[in-house]
Amino acid sequence: MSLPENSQRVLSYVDALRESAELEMSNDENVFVFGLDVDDHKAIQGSTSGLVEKFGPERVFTTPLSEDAMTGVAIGAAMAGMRPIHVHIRMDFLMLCMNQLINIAAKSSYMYGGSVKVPMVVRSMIGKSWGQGAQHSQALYSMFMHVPGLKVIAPSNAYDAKGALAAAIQDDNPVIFVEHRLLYPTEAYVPEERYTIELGRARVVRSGADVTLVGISNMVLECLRAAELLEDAGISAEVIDPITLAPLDTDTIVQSVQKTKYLLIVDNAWTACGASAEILSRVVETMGTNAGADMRRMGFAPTSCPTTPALEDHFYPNPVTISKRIFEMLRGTAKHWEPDSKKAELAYQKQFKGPF
Amino acid sequence: MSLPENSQRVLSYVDALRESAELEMSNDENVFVFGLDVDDHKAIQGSTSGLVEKFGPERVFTTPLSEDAMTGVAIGAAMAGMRPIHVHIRMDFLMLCMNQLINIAAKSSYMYGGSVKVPMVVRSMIGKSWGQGAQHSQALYSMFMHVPGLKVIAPSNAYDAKGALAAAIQDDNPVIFVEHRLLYPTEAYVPEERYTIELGRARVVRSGADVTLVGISNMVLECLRAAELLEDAGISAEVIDPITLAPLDTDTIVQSVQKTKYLLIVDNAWTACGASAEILSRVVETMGTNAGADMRRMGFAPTSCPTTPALEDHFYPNPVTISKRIFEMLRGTAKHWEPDSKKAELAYQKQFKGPF
Amino acid sequence: MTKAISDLLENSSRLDIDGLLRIYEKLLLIRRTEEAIARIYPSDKIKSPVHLSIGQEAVSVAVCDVLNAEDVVGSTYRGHAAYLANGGSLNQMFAEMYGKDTGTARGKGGSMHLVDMENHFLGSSAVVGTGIPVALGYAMAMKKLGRDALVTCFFGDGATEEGAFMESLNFARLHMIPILFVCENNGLAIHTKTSARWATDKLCQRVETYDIPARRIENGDIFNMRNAALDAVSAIRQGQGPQFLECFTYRWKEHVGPGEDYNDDYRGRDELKPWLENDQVTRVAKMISLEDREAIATAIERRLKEAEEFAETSPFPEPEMLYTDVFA
Amino acid sequence: MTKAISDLLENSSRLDIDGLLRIYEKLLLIRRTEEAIARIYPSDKIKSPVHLSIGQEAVSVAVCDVLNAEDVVGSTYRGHAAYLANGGSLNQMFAEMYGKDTGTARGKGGSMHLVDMENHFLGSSAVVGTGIPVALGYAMAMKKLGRDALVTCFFGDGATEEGAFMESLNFARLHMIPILFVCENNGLAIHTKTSARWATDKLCQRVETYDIPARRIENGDIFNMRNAALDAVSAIRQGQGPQFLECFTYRWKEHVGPGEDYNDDYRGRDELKPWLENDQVTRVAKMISLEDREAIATAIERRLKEAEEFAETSPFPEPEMLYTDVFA
Ligand SMILES: Cc1ncc(C[n+]2csc(CCOP(=O)(O)OP(=O)(O)O)c2C)c(N)n1
Ligand SMILES: Cc1ncc(C[n+]2csc(CCOP(=O)(O)OP(=O)(O)O)c2C)c(N)n1
Ligand SMILES: [Mg+2]
Ligand SMILES: [Mg+2]
Repeated sequence: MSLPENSQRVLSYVDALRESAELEMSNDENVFVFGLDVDDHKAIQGSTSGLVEKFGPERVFTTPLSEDAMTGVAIGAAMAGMRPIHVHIRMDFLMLCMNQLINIAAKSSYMYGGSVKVPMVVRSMIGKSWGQGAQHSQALYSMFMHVPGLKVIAPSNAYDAKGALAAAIQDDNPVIFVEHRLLYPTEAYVPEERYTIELGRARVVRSGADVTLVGISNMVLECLRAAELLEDAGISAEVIDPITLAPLDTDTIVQSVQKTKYLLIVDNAWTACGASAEILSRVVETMGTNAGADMRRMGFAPTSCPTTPALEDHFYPNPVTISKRIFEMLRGTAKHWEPDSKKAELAYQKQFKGPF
Repeated sequence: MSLPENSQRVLSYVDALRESAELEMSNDENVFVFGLDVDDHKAIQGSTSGLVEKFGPERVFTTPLSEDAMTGVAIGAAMAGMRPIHVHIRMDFLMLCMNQLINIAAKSSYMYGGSVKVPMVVRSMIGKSWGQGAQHSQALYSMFMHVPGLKVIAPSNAYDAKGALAAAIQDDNPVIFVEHRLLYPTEAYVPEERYTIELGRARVVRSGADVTLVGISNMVLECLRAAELLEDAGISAEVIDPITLAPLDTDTIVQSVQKTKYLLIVDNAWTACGASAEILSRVVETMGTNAGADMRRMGFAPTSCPTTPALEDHFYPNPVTISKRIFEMLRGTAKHWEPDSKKAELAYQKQFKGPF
Repeated sequence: MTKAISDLLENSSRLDIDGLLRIYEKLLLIRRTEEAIARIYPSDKIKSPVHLSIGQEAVSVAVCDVLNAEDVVGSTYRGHAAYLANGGSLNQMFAEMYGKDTGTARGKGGSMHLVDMENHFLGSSAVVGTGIPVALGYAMAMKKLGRDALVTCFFGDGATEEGAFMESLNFARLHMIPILFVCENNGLAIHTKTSARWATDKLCQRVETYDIPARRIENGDIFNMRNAALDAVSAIRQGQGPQFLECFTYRWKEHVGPGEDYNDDYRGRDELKPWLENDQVTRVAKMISLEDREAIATAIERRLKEAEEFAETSPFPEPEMLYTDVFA
Repeated sequence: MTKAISDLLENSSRLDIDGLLRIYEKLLLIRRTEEAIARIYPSDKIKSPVHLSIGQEAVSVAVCDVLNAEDVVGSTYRGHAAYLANGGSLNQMFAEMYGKDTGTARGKGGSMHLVDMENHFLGSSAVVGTGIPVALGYAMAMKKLGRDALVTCFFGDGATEEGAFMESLNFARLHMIPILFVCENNGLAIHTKTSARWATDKLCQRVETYDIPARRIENGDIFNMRNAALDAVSAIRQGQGPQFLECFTYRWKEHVGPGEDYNDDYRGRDELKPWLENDQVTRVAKMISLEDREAIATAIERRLKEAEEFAETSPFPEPEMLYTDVFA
């Protein structure tokens, strides 16, 4: 499943989110958008802009700072047949509504014997850089992957963002929708019409022969950049984007690892009990004893996120650290290799500059 | 590190918890115990019984139903130099205070540059059986393992329960302390004096040659029972109890797997992004390419927990399903093997009978 | 005109004999159901925690009596009374407690998670307070969808201590959501009295600071509660937004399970006494003819017998059902 | 005696010229610090979000002025004013914003997580409302440890919407905890006005239903706020339990960052006008001699210059420091 280019139009991730919500709201009047500040002039970095003007304050509205109860409100409205999109400007704030998400949303269909549906979308953004620090930079999706009854999606490009958001809205289950802030300005070819992408289907975003790189969310881009650097070392990297984290498409990854015999999962989160642990475990379980593959994980440093750039720079995997890790896996630690520093600089993502 | 028997006294898990709290409270007047119903006549199934009588209501007190704020209160008191033990009768209720645990407790030492300590213990119980259902049976420790700054302990026997609780109380960090309800009546040799066990150190609870079984919390017992059943099939199982889930003692497990070449992690929780995923991933990463070992996970069914015994019985791993899985791993699916049904029945844990 | 007489007039002007019979039938149904469960429980046929409503029947019956068929009810793990007052199926309720496939949640929910969406009874939750914002969201949807329905949400005194309760009050009034909050204040959360959990008992005053009209009914009188509910419900239907009732009541049995626990050290039988004397089932019984009473009782015994048989003879869910309904 | 005169008398009876100078010094320090940050910010030397307190200085200064050295202060991500009013180190604060090893949190916290435990300033949190129960726990510990200290906890109007706030009020009064709650009501949460978030503005009445004395000071007058704080603090010291102040104030700058945003569509400059005219820094300046004013100003400019230099010249933390302090 490669990224289609059969559209002439280039659109940014943030506009894809906006457009997807607009199209789904036009199509189904039960869809509504709410959450802190969705209707102000900043419009969640633009991702909800124009919606209140088009659909009015009954369908696009802010809330008090009451994440816990507001999540219950979303659940109740969903049970009544509506399709709420509940927006949080930081994923960290979902910790305030874990009870409703884990104990009610995830369980209602099951606990009430299938007599209840909870079609809701919880959008939240992962922050990064500019000293956002320990409480504004977490990517806590593995907590949701852990719990049956929730779907989790983390698209890495505008095309998938639009299609996945539409699929999430149309889905009859609670969906945790994760957006990395640094992806917002990134562009892709995006058709103008409504479409969905299939949830639970990974995408090979770059073919390669020597190593399989699985990137999550923003780390897909970092992996692509690392893959470019690795060309200089004669290493051909395949890059896979799971897109949906729950349910997870293990097969696409396993097929690639069977070919390359090397797997590095690069997560935009901590590795302990993270998405990367789940992916690695599944590949091992699927491939069985004689996999003979080398499999590793990279993610946040096992620390809270510091604000100072002097440390923050070392907190995240980046194209250089990713490509060096791959080189070590494939060629051993005896040889030392550094990616070309000019190229590396180009590869590094543009720094996003606050304030936000 | 095997279980010491140099004590003549046999004590139940629940009494070990109680005794440990009592000894630590006697030793350090900054230790206090609070949480819903810690001071009523049921005393959290007996685990806090006698404490209010001995230490008075200033040091042992119930709270309003306000898990979120009460967790903040524990954190604040800990920052001021006290050592709160905050008790929750169900681990599921921790979802109400995730914000304080994840965004404040886990991060304070780091986020405030080491100028703050948060020495607190969060005790919580995992429920099981008697139709406790979806919201009273979750074991959500992997969420805490995911986040740097928290320690997580899940002792499986009375000796470790006493020593680990003391260690947790004396630790200068927030510790999530997990107790399976079905372990409460189980007994072990427990010294009368104060002692701690070393956090971050696993224990080989049964030596074996053919397969490594890692059990977590109550699943240690199920693994031991499965190991007995497997003797009939001529399979010698080594059983390891990590005790501390964060930080995790990978080495002890790896050593065993290097010997047995088979690893089954049996968790008392969901496998997706669970403790079992982390353990499997670490073993793979440590052993590298040529591990050649077969590694698998078992845990809760990937569903919410149903109340009816007709389904609940299939939700949990048990000695029969564990031993059969091992047999399959070692001998292949071609041969069919069932543990002796009489023995299996004996092996099954005594059913715990509600109401609670 | 004395207050007693005016109350009486008001009662009678609002409730005819049919109403009285209807109320008595509900009261007795709940009472007898809970007694049946307490009787059956030691047999271990019900393998799941039960939180009985005995003693608290009048609150649910009074409030549900003034609701329309389209209205929606949300309740708690102590939800038998509300479920039955709202017209839930006795057979399915018993089957659910027995863990049978024919139960309200096909055996997956048990007593704590009764549900009856056809009858507009929201599934209840065993995590205290969590049903409140969910009911609120349902009510918000009723308003947005232009449905002529309101939501009544029952919860205990303990639930009011959870932050989500206050968050819900604020949002309810801010958006003028058609919801009736009913606090069943039985003075206890498990074994802990309100005095050990509440800084003050000014709950209604607190609710009023959100401009949500609040009334406290302390005497357990089913007609007082019904009248208060009637006023509240008509205010809601007139678009006046959320309303609040705090109804004092008393839990006769232990917190969970079929027994009594007056010998445990947190309360004595003296506390029960006034509530026993004030028992609304007995009181309303006296207001109707012996004939009616017997007819109602006979019908209820028959229904209970049927329900027990239905539960006994229904099949357990097949093992494959473990994996169904994780997703809708 | 007119109210104005009695107020004046009351003010003067409580605050001498030294006090006035002390207050002016704090006000100006905060004002000039925030202006310096706004000036420096475009240089990108401060690579972290800043929530400036300009316009809101008087609340922190008034309250902190009546506290003892042993007392403890908790604040929010908009905490520069409270941090400085409580006597925090300007050098360390600047170093922290510059991400330097010499900062309050060794560069790991930034502006949103200022901390100064030696000075009893609790680390602040960027998750709204979360500091309230933490401050409460600290205050509970003070009482349990028999320390003669109270805790003052500052938070915004938005924080009062979080459930933890009400949970904290209840617990504070239930346990008679020595804490002063101070709500800095600037009428805004980011760009959303209170009217779009609050069902009513009866916050103080709500707090009073917990039997927590509450006072609202609407006029931004630093002496009124100081007097109210003085009363509240002495009540707390007399063991009367928690007290509450709601102080109206106004945020002059954008929510986060150094700019103004009166051309964005959520508020106009007309809203600012009365607050500008009522500026307490200017007002208090007029109450003291030109000489004192200049001396204070000169000293502050020198301190600011020093702090900037200190921050500039301090080293960044070494990369290994990424891994320190995860655990204590
Ligand atoms: C969030 C949460 N905390 C604690 C519990 C444990 N618990 C179960 S019932 C109960 C008491 C609730 O009291 P109340 O709301 O007054 O309801 P009642 O049982 O009196 O009907 C408690 C504390 C729970 N189920 N959920
Ligand atoms: C729990 C939480 N929800 C949302 C946010 C995003 N946010 C940051 S500041 C803010 C407004 C807070 O308003 P208030 O408490 O009045 O403080 P002020 O900024 O006005 O000083 C919001 C909503 C947050 N940081 N934390
Ligand atoms: Mg109660
Ligand atoms: Mg504000």
